[in-house]
Amino acid sequence: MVEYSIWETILLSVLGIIAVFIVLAVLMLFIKVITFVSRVAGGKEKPATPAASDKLAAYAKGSCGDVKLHNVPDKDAAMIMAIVADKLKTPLNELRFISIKMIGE
Amino acid sequence: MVEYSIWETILLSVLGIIAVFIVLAVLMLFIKVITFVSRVAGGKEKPATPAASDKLAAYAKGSCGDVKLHNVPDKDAAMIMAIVADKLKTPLNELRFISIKMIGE
Amino acid sequence: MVEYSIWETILLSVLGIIAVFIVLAVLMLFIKVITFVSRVAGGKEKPATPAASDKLAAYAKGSCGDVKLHNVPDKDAAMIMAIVADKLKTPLNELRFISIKMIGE
Amino acid sequence: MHMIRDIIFGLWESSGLAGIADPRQIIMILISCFLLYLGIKKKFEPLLLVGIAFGMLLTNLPMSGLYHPEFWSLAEVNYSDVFHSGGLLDFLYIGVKTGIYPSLIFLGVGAMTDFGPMLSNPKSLLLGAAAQLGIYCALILAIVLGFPGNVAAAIAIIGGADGPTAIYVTKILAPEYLGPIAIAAYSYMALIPLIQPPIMRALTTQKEREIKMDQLREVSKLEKIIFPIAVTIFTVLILPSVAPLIGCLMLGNLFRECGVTDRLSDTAQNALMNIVTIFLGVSVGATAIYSRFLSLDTIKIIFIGLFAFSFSTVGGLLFGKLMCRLSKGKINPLIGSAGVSAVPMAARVSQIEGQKANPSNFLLMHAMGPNVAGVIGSAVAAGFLLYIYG
Amino acid sequence: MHMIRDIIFGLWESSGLAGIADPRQIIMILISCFLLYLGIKKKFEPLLLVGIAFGMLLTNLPMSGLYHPEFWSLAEVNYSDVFHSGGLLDFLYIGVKTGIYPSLIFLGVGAMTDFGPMLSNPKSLLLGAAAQLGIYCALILAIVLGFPGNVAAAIAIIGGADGPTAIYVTKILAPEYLGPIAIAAYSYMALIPLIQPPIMRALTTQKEREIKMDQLREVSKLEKIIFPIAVTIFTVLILPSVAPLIGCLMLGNLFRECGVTDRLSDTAQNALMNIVTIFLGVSVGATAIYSRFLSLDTIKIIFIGLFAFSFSTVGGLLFGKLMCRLSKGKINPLIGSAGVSAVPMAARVSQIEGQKANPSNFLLMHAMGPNVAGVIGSAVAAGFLLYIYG
Amino acid sequence: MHMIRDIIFGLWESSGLAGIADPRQIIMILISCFLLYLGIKKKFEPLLLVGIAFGMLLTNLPMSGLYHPEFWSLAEVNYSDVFHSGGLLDFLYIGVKTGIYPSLIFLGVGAMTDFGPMLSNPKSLLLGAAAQLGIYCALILAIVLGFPGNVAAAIAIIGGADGPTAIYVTKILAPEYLGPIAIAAYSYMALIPLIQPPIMRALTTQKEREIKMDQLREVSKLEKIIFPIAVTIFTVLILPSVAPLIGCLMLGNLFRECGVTDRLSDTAQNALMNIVTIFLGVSVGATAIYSRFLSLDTIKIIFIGLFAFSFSTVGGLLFGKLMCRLSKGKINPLIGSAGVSAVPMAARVSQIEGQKANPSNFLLMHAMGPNVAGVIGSAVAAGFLLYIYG
Ligand code: NA
Ligand code: NA
Ligand code: NA
Repeated sequence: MVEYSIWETILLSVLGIIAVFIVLAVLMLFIKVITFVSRVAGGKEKPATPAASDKLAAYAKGSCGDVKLHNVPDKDAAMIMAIVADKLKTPLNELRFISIKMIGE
Repeated sequence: MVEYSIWETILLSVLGIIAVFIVLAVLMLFIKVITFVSRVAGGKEKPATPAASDKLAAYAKGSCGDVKLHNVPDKDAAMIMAIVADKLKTPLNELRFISIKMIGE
Repeated sequence: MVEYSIWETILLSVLGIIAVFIVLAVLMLFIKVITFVSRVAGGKEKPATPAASDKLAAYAKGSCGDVKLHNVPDKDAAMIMAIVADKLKTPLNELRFISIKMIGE
Repeated sequence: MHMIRDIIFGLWESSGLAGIADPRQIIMILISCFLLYLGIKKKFEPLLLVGIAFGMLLTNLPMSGLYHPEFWSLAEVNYSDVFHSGGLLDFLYIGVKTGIYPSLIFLGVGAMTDFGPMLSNPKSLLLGAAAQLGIYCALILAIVLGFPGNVAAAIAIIGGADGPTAIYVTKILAPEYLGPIAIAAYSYMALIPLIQPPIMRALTTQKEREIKMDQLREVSKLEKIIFPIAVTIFTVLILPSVAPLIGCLMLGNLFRECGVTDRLSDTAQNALMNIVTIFLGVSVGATAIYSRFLSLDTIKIIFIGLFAFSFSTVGGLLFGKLMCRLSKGKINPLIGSAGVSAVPMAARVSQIEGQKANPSNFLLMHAMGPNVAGVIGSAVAAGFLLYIYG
Repeated sequence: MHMIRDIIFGLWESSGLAGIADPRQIIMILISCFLLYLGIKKKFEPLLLVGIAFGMLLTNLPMSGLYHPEFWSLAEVNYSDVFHSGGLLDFLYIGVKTGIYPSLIFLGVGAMTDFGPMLSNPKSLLLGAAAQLGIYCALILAIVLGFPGNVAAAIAIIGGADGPTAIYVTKILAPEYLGPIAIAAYSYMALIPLIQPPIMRALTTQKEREIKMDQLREVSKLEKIIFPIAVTIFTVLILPSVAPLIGCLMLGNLFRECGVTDRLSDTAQNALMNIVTIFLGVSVGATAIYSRFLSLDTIKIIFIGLFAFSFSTVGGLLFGKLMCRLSKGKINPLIGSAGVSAVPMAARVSQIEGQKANPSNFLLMHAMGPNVAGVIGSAVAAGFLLYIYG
Repeated sequence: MHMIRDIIFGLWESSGLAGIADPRQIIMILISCFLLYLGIKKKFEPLLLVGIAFGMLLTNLPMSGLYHPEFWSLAEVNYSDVFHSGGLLDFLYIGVKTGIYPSLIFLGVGAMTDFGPMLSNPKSLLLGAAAQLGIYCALILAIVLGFPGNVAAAIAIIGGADGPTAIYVTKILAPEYLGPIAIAAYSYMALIPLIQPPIMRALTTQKEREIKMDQLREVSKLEKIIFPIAVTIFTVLILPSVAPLIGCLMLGNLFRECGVTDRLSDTAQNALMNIVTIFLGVSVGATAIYSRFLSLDTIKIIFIGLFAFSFSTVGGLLFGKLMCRLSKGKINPLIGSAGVSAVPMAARVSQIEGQKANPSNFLLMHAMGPNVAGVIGSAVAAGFLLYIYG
């Protein structure tokens, strides 16, 4: 290791930020290639839906995710989705439900 | 360690598979003894029901396990078991319920 | 390290229990100071409700914590909190609910 | 065929069947099976005892090479040797030898402990001090029974009714006794509901046991946050030798109470604690090798341990009676016996005995104060003994 | 400007671009990408293969300094050097070298394994023995193909269809072959549904495949608790060299079955196992450095591995047919092939083939017996080979 | 009575009360309490700051023996000494010294990071590069203020707004400054919502801040899987010195995205990350021992750190303005400041400022692109500095 003078350090810093730009710019091109390649390769593949974990995070507080309600056999038997937010350590007093599907016995 | 010739290795292999058989055969006898002993010792004990974790695994996807419904005080207050399958990262749109018991306040 | 005689050990033990008393008595005073300070400092702050984890522990088996039920729009749509006790590995056949609040869509 | 004969003979020679040179190994295997029975069937602190018993089983099976006591009996352990030719349990034992496991267990214990009842009633701390009496009684008894000072001190700490503290002190003062001391400590902790009630009934009157106590005041969040910090500063200043234990206990408690590190508190209580519990159990069990374990000393330790637990209970109860007298009957002396630690079993015993005397009595939260204070009390006593004999 | 030129030149010199001295590095990077493809897209044991492939990628990128094969090829590893100048993967590799990772994986496997079907039908153990045939056939083939004995034994153990056992044996007998052997073992385990069915159909008749088996008797909790203890005592006595594997497998199973250590069982199966899986994967992958991996030996290993898997399947099936004959047609020979271990994939293959022959056939639980017995069988075979060549 | 006098005197002598030779220890204890206040009450990155402050508290309590700076200041650390006479925090510090903790934290960060927004808009990477400006400005300032080159470089990396990277670089270039640099890095990351908005408002016009951006295109799963592999190959080739950081970040991300290793991804994000966070926090805090921490240098570091964060923000914003101009007003320059990393706080600040200017503005996902690019940018800058000064 050499000790650089102040002027040398300034030069070095300019070089440094340029280096960061170059590497990230090449990465940018890389990504464009990846995008291109993956479109060609996985052509028919439809774009990924947001990852499940993201969804859960988005709906975290007391909501019930995108539950859908189908074939509910009896109006009297109303459907409630309960999020047991024990992991989230949030109070259990908020509840949102959208839809619940009951699968056949 | 000695280097064995091919013929010795063949002999050795025969010996090896026999050894495995002997050990596992003795283990088999062992288990028979264990079974016998545990029947005598824990005579009245009824056979273990499948472990809870197995049950959960079996019921994993969106079902509600063997929940039983008793003493539901009001028909209007229908009971729904919701499996919050966040750990399983499965969609929350399948729901099966068998029975729910409400414990007294 | 010195080896102490039996009589010395007795003396030492008396000293030891006194030491424990002194340290814990000082800690007691400490706590009184902390209590005083925190009352002055955080005067308005209301006392902590029991930690969430305690609550969960207390309600562990198949109950639903202190869920409150508000604004339930339809009597027919009864609300049930279901504790999916998979972590607790307890059977899912006990259910207690106190109150559920439905947040507005 | 010559070769086959050699191989079969060699296999036999290298097997543990030929290696059983000593019938004591068979005795040890039976003892470890008995400990498994206690842990599993009798539910004696199973989280540790099952691991300890299994480690003991593995270490006493001849030729298994899982643990080498000779590595650890040197004044200066040669870690290079350990890494080169150690067995699995030697590697796991490093965490005992360096004191990492007891400290991390205390991190989890801290994260699981609510010091609220103690903060609410600081006098609990005195009960937590009094219930360390058994430690010093046991120390004297152990000296009388001929143990050298350092070993006597390690045995005495069983009276603290606190597993990690006992392991921490023993691995410093008398590592060759780690097996029997740890087993005695955890077994008697499990036996608290049998050991304490007769003593409690003998030392208290029906009238004392019927005393109902006032409800505890609620403790503010601020107090709960300042407490672990203040205790750390104060206790580590006075007794630096138990800094790892107290430091970790209080850091865990701070993670719990500060409200912004829930995920750390959760991991300290669960994943981390369980991993360390598995490793601690089997590696402590591994030290219980037949050549050391099967000796008169072990029987003496078992005996002194029971003595220690009893006298700790007595200490707590007597001080409870004193506080009852001084408070003019506002304090139920039954909460004194909870000062032995053994959280939360001892507190539950107080609750049960109190309710037997007076069905409307609810002592649990009052007993939790001395109970958690007992953890600190044991650590303080440990620090004192480490200073004297360390 | 002189300085700038020096820096740019130095950056280039120190970069991996200049460091690619050998086109084999590029080949290795491509191979690791192919393994990632197999793991991710083809779902070949992804939990390990993704890590192995990524470790392989990292280790073959020039100058990365993450792994130093020269540290680990010494007869006596100099751990002081490793600590001072090791890379991340060197540190993680310590857990492989000391055998800690395979043991801890087996702890988790034990906690996940239900030995019930095997206890219910102890004859399964014989099928689990027969399906180790491939190990010995592979041993002979490896010797024929010119490998020295120790390497041949490490390669042969691929036929056990058990990743941790293969890694454990290889790191003792032939650590320089760890990369290809681990990759072959895990890849073929993933390929079980392709490898086995043709052999199964070739060796069994339609009538045999149609056999429906009686329902298994239920196993009491007591049996399930005694079993791991008894197996540990017995197997470690006979084959001390596999004590870490068998001991951990059975300790994990005891945590699972004893009913009082659920939190330990849970952690052994999840947090601990996942952590070790990550570390094991990348550090095993790191050993697959181009200078060693790209050789004729690797291709031979891949070939012998396939041979081993096939002959293990054959062994299990033939013994299954024998048992079918002896039991007068009560045992479906298809469950024999499940004896190779590869839990639970091989058992599922038996189920599928059975159902193809007879849609009302339900062999899964019957195949689970030989399947879990195969894990023990492989460990026993490993103990034998470790004795001979260790 | 002679003995008692000796013991009491000895206890006093050995206690920390007598050990407070230096009032700076008291100052350090107060500082650590202040940091606890910042972490708990002000929620400054509490997951790390609470641990750091507690480690700092423990290490500055006299005689605690938990951490021995003298072990770690040697050119060649003597690990044998560490194992024999180290304290708890020395053992935990091994993970810092070997670089294991920052790497494992990055594994978890990778598993938690969605690079989707960046893949969707690759130009984000340029903003992530521009926002490293503060690193180099800080480097110059640190040299001007008289720091030697290696220390200046370690200080400068604070401007990367990335804790693990700062710790990784500092433990290599200037380990004796680890305490203040880590504290500055994490504190300023927490202060992002205070530091950035004034700069953002000063450098952008109301009109620019009102710009609404087009919705991002969706990214295919294949892209998300190829991305971490490609980045690893490319970045490690160019800058081998940051291979552990980039490698782990990308491995974690691959676990997240590949869809077949969810349990590894979960453990990397939770159990493993939390364990490492606890260990990293206290052991980094332990390095902040009074004799080193209380110096003019620390004040300079705090000052340079603020300077670095500000100039990183400026760099991102100016480049954002340039991109706004070039794209003819399609890019809101506010997303530039998110390029400093500090995920996801900086992106949220962009969102908030954007919405203040135009309530219907929703910049969060657009800002996440530069935000995660900033993590890569910092690592690249770290690699450059490690090459120059390492
Ligand atoms: Na105690
Ligand atoms: Na097998
Ligand atoms: Na950055």
